[in-house]
Amino acid sequence: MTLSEAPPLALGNGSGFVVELESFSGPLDLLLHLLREQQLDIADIPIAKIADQFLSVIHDLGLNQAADYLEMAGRLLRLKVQMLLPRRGDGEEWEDPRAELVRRLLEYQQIREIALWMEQAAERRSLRFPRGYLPPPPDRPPPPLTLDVIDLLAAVERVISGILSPVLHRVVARPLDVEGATRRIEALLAERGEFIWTEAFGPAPTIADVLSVLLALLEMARRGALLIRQPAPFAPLVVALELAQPAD
Amino acid sequence: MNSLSQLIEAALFSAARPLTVEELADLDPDTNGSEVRAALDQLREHYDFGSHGIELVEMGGGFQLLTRPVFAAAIERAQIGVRGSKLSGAMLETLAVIAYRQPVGRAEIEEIRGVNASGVLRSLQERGLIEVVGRSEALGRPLLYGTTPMFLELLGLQDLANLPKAEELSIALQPVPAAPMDEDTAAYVEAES
Amino acid sequence: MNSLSQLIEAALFSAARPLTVEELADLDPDTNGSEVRAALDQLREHYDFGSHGIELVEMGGGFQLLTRPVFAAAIERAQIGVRGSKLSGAMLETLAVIAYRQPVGRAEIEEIRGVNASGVLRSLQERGLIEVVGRSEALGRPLLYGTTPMFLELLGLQDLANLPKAEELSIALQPVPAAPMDEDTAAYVEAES
Repeated sequence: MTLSEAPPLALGNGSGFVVELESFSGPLDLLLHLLREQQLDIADIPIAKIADQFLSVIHDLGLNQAADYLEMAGRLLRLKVQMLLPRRGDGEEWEDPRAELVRRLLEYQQIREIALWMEQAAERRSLRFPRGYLPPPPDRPPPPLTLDVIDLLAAVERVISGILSPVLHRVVARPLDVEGATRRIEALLAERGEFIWTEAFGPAPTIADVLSVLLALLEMARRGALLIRQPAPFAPLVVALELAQPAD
Repeated sequence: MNSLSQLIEAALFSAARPLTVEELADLDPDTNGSEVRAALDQLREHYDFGSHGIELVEMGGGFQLLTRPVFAAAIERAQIGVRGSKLSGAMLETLAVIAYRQPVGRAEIEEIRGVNASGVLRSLQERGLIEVVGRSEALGRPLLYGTTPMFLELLGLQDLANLPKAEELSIALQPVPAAPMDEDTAAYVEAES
Repeated sequence: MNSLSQLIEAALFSAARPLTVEELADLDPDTNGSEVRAALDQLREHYDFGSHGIELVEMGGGFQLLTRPVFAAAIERAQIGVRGSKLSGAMLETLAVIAYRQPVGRAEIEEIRGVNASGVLRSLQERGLIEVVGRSEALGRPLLYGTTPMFLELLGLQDLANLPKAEELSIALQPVPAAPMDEDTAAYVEAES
């Protein structure tokens, strides 16, 4: 039987169980072990009891698979609460909230049985030795490769279908011309004393141009060389000479 | 034995891995698959009835010469041959899921076993027991895994059909009878999956 | 053959080296050197007179089973003993990306395939299917790869233009979609490439 190799659970003196967790290959394995030790029916699991036992066992759990065990603990606690909810008395058939857990346990038990069968098959196989001695490979060119266009095209299709987004972003550093923008702003201020900030871009601005102007404006404002105003919400920013426009 | 049987014997001996009928037929331009099969039969009979320490075994989709199991203990004791290392429980369980569900993705393996599978999958791939056989159409296009011929070789199986059938297992996987769900349970099951 | 001969046959078969009479005698606590020698004689006679593809050879102070030299040429020609040389899925996919995007750097290959490519690139280089064709101007000046004449030879193509056009594929493996550029950007992109 699949669980026969698991160690016996020693029921501790009130403090819970003493379990070697390396012996379990996961929370379902541990759960099956608890059920089997107490000869409980998988189809009718006393959830409240098993949830408490499970929690007390993983209390001393090593860290390697803790997340998986904790997730199972959470499921058990949720089931425990659901089992406490009053059943509807309207005659409708009651859906057992444990059904999903039972299905998973049965499925896992089946996998365990197959794994045991495979272990025995591998054991039988390992009693037959292949030929041990292999002469060093002769000195000759590597064997011809087998490759054809069909294979390659299939690979191309696989590659293409694996691309989640065909857009490749290219992030590049581009020098911003803050000095040039500063000169343009100074010229505009000298000429007019006040202007809308987008006028500093020139025709057909690039993002780099806009950023250059913005940086130049902020730097000049910091130095007190100009003042930036927004006359109304969403209105364009107005740039003015600091001296001409005293702060409010 | 005829000369084709001798040639096949020499080839199987030097390959030290299972050889398919096609590979063996390549040995001689004047032969074909059915002649190779006949020669293999002759070779198998020779080893079976000539009281030999080795025998011809069909596995992993091919044929291989192997020592008889009865001599394993003595060979191991004299430290002449070494048996391969055993697979861990986690590896065996993961192999079991893949063998029966292939092609199968990591999420399904983890759902069945209840534990994270990435480390085990890597180890099994490194040992050449499983391989990526495609990608799922599901979100994120996860990789799908399948078993390799080396997996069959490890278990000494001819092909996957030699694995035990689900109905031969003592625990049958019974579908849980589907009853109409109330809202609560439906929400729970949904959160669960 | 007697049972000691069978045991010795299995041991010689599974050993990775010639075995001495002393080592063979260790196989069975109830035997001795002269019995082992007699069993070896029986084994040698069996292989010599039973028309076999393998034979018992005494060398290096020990005994070893080896294929008969007469079969060496056929085995070598059929390339048995060398593992299959089909390209893996990962290799094919990487080759596909390089064939259509060359010259192309590792980062771009990895971005398209979603996995680390260093091992696959090395294997493809060792097999002579791709080569380094230059260095990118990008940060770190990464190597750029392209396909070799051997790649064309393998596919039986005259040149790369014989590969199916990207637009003939169901979904085109197209270059990065070019957005309308202003003069500034065009000049910038030129400097970049």
